[in-house]
Amino acid sequence: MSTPDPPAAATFTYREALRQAMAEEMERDDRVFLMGEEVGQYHGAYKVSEGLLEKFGEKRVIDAPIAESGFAGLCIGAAMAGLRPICEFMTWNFSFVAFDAIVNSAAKIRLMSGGQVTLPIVFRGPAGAAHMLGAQHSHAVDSIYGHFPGILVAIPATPRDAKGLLKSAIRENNPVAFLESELLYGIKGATAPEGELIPLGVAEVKRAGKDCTLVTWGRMLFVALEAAKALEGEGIEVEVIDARTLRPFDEATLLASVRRTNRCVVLHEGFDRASFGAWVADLVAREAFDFLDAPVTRVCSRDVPMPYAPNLERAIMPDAAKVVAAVKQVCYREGG
Amino acid sequence: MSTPDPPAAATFTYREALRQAMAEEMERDDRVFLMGEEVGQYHGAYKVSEGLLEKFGEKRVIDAPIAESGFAGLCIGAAMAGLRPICEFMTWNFSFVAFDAIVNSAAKIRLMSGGQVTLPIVFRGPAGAAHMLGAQHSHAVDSIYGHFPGILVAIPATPRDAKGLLKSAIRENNPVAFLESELLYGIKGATAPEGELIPLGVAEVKRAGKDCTLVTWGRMLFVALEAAKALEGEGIEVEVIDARTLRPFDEATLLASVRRTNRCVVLHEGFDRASFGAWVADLVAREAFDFLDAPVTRVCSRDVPMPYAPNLERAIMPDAAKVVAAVKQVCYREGG
Amino acid sequence: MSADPKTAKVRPVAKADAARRELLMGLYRQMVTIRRFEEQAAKAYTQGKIGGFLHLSIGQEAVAVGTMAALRADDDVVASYREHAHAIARGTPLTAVMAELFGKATGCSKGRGGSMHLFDVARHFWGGYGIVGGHLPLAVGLAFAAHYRGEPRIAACFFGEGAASIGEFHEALSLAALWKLPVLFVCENNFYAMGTSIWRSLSIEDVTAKALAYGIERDRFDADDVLVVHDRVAAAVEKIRGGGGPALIEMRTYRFRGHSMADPAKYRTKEEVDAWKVRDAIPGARKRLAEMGAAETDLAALEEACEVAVAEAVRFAAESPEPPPGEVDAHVYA
Amino acid sequence: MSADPKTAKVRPVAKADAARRELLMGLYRQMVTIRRFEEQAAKAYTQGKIGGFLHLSIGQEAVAVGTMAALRADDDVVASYREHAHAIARGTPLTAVMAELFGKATGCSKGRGGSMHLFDVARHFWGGYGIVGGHLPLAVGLAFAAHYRGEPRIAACFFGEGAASIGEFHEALSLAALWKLPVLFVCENNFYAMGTSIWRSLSIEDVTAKALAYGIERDRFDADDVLVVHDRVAAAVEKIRGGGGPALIEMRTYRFRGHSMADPAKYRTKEEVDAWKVRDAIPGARKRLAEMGAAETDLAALEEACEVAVAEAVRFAAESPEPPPGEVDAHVYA
Ligand SMILES: Cc1ncc(C[n+]2csc(CCOP(=O)(O)OP(=O)(O)O)c2C)c(N)n1
Ligand SMILES: Cc1ncc(C[n+]2csc(CCOP(=O)(O)OP(=O)(O)O)c2C)c(N)n1
Ligand SMILES: [Mg+2]
Ligand SMILES: [Mg+2]
Repeated sequence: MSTPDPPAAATFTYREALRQAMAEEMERDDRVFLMGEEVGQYHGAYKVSEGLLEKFGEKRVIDAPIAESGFAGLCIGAAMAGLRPICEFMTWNFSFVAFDAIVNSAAKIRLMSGGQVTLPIVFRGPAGAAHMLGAQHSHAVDSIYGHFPGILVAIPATPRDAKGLLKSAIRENNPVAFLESELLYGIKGATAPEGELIPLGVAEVKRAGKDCTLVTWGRMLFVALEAAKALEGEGIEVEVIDARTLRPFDEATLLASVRRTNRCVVLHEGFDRASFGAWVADLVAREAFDFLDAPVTRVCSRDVPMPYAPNLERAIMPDAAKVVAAVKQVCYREGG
Repeated sequence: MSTPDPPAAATFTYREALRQAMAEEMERDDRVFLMGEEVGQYHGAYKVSEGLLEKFGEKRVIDAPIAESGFAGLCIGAAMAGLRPICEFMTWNFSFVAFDAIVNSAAKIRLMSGGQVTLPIVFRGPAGAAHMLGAQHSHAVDSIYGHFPGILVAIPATPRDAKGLLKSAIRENNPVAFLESELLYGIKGATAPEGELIPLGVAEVKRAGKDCTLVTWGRMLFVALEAAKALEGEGIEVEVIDARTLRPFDEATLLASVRRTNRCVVLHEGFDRASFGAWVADLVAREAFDFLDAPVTRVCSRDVPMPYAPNLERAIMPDAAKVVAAVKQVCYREGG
Repeated sequence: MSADPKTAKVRPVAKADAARRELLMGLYRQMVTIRRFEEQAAKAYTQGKIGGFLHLSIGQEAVAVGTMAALRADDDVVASYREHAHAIARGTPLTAVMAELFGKATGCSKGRGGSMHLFDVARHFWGGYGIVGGHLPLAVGLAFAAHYRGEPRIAACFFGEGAASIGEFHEALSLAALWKLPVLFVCENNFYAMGTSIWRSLSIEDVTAKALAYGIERDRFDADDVLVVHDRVAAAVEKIRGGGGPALIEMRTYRFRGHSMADPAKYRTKEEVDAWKVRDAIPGARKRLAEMGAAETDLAALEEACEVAVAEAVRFAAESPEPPPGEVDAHVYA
Repeated sequence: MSADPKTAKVRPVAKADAARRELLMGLYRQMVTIRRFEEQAAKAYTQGKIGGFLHLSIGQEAVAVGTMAALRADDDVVASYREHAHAIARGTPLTAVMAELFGKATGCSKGRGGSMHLFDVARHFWGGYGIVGGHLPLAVGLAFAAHYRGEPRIAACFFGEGAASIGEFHEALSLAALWKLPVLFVCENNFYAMGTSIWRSLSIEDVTAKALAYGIERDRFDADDVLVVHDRVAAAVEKIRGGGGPALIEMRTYRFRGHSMADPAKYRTKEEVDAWKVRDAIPGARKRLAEMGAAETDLAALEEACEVAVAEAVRFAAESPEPPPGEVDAHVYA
């Protein structure tokens, strides 16, 4: 995995960014609490919540038994009553045993109650493949939770975005699925201005370019930036757009870019069919139809459950080389 | 809901078609059994399995307690051991509490075992909205189960397809998600030739036309046919393609049609984002890019959990009028 | 010791008797209201005015009514899809409940929920839910919130015996027990989950045997006497509110009709149904009231009033407007 | 009664003793093999030859070894992600297991599974699974299949005490109990689920209290003596095979290392760990063997052989080829 450019000034890790966001919001609002497996005494399986138990005590940093459906449902009930739970899934893979709670309770209770119930709850944890974790532990879930109205989806790539978006998510009055990445926890990036809130629903152009729009989200941003850098050397200027949130989705920023570059590649982790990426490609193909000089192309994971062997895992995951090839293809360059 | 044309010769209902398929396959192979809530003594919540308990006995037609995760997992284990379970979800909405069993066990065990384990199992039941069942009971799940490699998806619309596909699904050596429709159980259609097997992965042109390809699956076929009929009167000849299975997906039949008609509308029930329909639209937009005279357009449900009130439900569901408008739009006709 | 044993003994007893009769009169009124309400709902359903699934609890009214009376107004309540009785016993206006069944804008869930998803948050009625077991963890969460805030509220959660087989039941009871949360789990054992009897779904017919796995309080009784329901629940609630942790109560009861309007309930013998009808809590309460000295005229007037109120609810629902079509996207996000 | 009480009494006892020693010798060999195997796996992991998660059961070997010895070769076995011991005790070649950890084509799952997903179907070892609780229903299904076919096989399912909180545990035990299926549920209570001790996850520390909810057989003991494990399991298996329905056995044990290679296990005191190390079943078995008359040279030779076999497995794994990249899409569909 590639890492972002060396930051100029003060830096912090993605992990610290998340921790700061939680700590600041917990300090600000005592209705906020954190519940999940190992979040307290163990400081989180990935050490994201280090120090929070010590700071906020057992009442607000709560170690849960292995009962995702139970504690996700518990957090939903607590949110109904006006608390503001942060419900951590050790990884999003384990959210599948809480699937009904998330999509049939959290995403639907407000509608079913005719707007009487408000659900200020954040579900968070790492999603996507890490390294050699095998078929059951490598799910990119953006296509799953991005499917259902009633639950917002944020998927930050940089530490600054992670902090600003998590703070917004915690203040949000709707359920938010907050998708992190195990492989990003250790990366460093520029710190955020004090108190910064990054609103849900605003994409960011992470690199400007005029030849092709490359839209992505989450960890794939760094794959996109690496590909963009490589293509620079070949005279192709790629505009990299980081969607940052999938629901709401910032269509305007993306479409404006494609209408300028006339080409678009969608890059995402995870399976191909019924994917969020396919929806984005369809959106662009339809809304920028008259502007496109080439079909919208996608780079995603192969349509295979993730095997353990590292060579197969590499073959399955999107990487910069695959993105470079896709961009060249839509630009009708040799080797594309 | 519209119904199919009055059939010429012998007819049977969709419900009978499914029942015959199960009975014939159970007769043929005593490893086949049916398990689910109310499938036995009650004959199925929708009477699909009427007579099966009487015919095959309690050993092979098994009423399960309300424990979808448990009995779906049980059926998966039984399939591993070489039995051929038909695991009925009273409705697919309830499969969400068995989500992990389906996507993390059934869809992955063969891969994880390096091909040692074979999983001949059919999960079946009605999916999609019926009438006024509200937010938790109206899920079209094609976009959910169509997402994951490792599990095939069939979604028949006519009684004949229901029978032929279910027989194939039961003989299939891979997990199959078989999506029926409560609103189709009572419809009648031409009977199938004795012993007919309809292979998974073969679409059918349900109506030929030269002006626009309208691709759909499941119950929406009848909405498509109704729209096609209405458009006929306006001089637009729509080719209606019934995908019949989503995995495998018959790309060839669809693309050949679009390359002839130069226009395509994708019609499906269920939410918009990360939908199987979006994947189909993306496929067509990419693979038939040079043939398209208009952007691929989609008609699907609104991006809202299903409310109970009938007027709102109608506003949310795709219907013939919406399809007519979409087809006119891609044909650049007035009112489109 | 009082000087005059007669007054000292008799007067409090008389007072208690009167209070008891008042209590029962209120419970009786609620049960009759619910019975009439559901009969009219069934009629409206057959007339096509109500759609979707309609689950009646005719025969089971004593559970909701007796339990709700033992709760405080700000205790939190969560129920299953069979929850007309619970909403009404909680105080949700009949008009708002019937309008919801009719899918009208004036419904207690603004027409979004229907019969299975009645909500009345002002009365701490946090909804009816359609996925068996799915609402149990929500109740634990409501109790968690009370506990978190140091408020003396408890959460009561109603579900059928069919739910005892599902994972969410286990996880909810397990978490509530572990953290000693103030939850009253009320299992309405009507012996059937659709057509599946408890003898075909549980290896041990006693649902409260599950409590042994968590070490929580349990109780088990027949819900054919609404006062018994009230008293036993009141005792349990007191312990829970006092910090004793959750309790699981199994109340044996019976639904006189099918699972939903679509179910002819052929899986039960006429004898079985009749035997339970004899124990119907509504005539039982009426008889008791008469014994306690309630006047026949008062009872008749009460019953008449219930019918009038239900008729008014039907009229209100019928005349109410549909939700505005322009608001089809409303109420999804805050 | 025999004429010569001395021979009549002593000979059978001597025979039994010999058989017993043979049994223990075999179990000891397996435990030592597994211990050495996992030590080498840990080493390979730190060298970057093994990736992903690696969960060792060092300290818990007696559970897998004692239990497996009480099963028949065609009984079905399912385990969690902490299952090297189980695969090896089942007879899967060390080479195939180590190659799997190395992600090689020669691995028992062809490099697709890794440490968490070892499979050896020929030996009825139906896999290790990564979602806590998710494999319990699979075991019930294997037992169902045996029952369906009228075959005398039983299914054994291994899981940690952490799994007792999850819904799938409840549903699996509930269904197995209801249908009296031949399942042996083996709870390896090592007191911790990652960093969460059983005292912080269950309201009742006794996992077998759960059996009361289903009315199934239960047993509970310390797994520091592999012969005890064998004997108690053998007794349970006999009942299960005889049609007695499922049983839940809780074995108290201890993992000497962290949850996975990433876990320094700071949540346990040195005293606690040391106290359990004193009860390590491997030296325990060795001491017992010596008491039973096993020669020190034989034991040393056995230990040496284990080390050689493990070293050979490491060499085999290292030299084996990766899965062919052209087969990246293989093994998804039959
Ligand atoms: C998870 C799930 N599975 C299946 C259903 C379908 N279903 C609705 S009600 C019901 C029976 C429930 O019985 P019980 O819990 O005893 O409650 P009762 O209807 O008797 O009040 C079933 C199976 C469901 N709603 N949710
Ligand atoms: C449903 C689910 N939630 C969380 C996890 C993450 N996780 C993996 S192992 C583990 C602890 C399991 O402890 P226990 O069951 O006692 O088994 P042990 O590791 O002690 O053998 C957890 C929480 C998971 N794999 N599955
Ligand atoms: Mg019931
Ligand atoms: Mg453990």
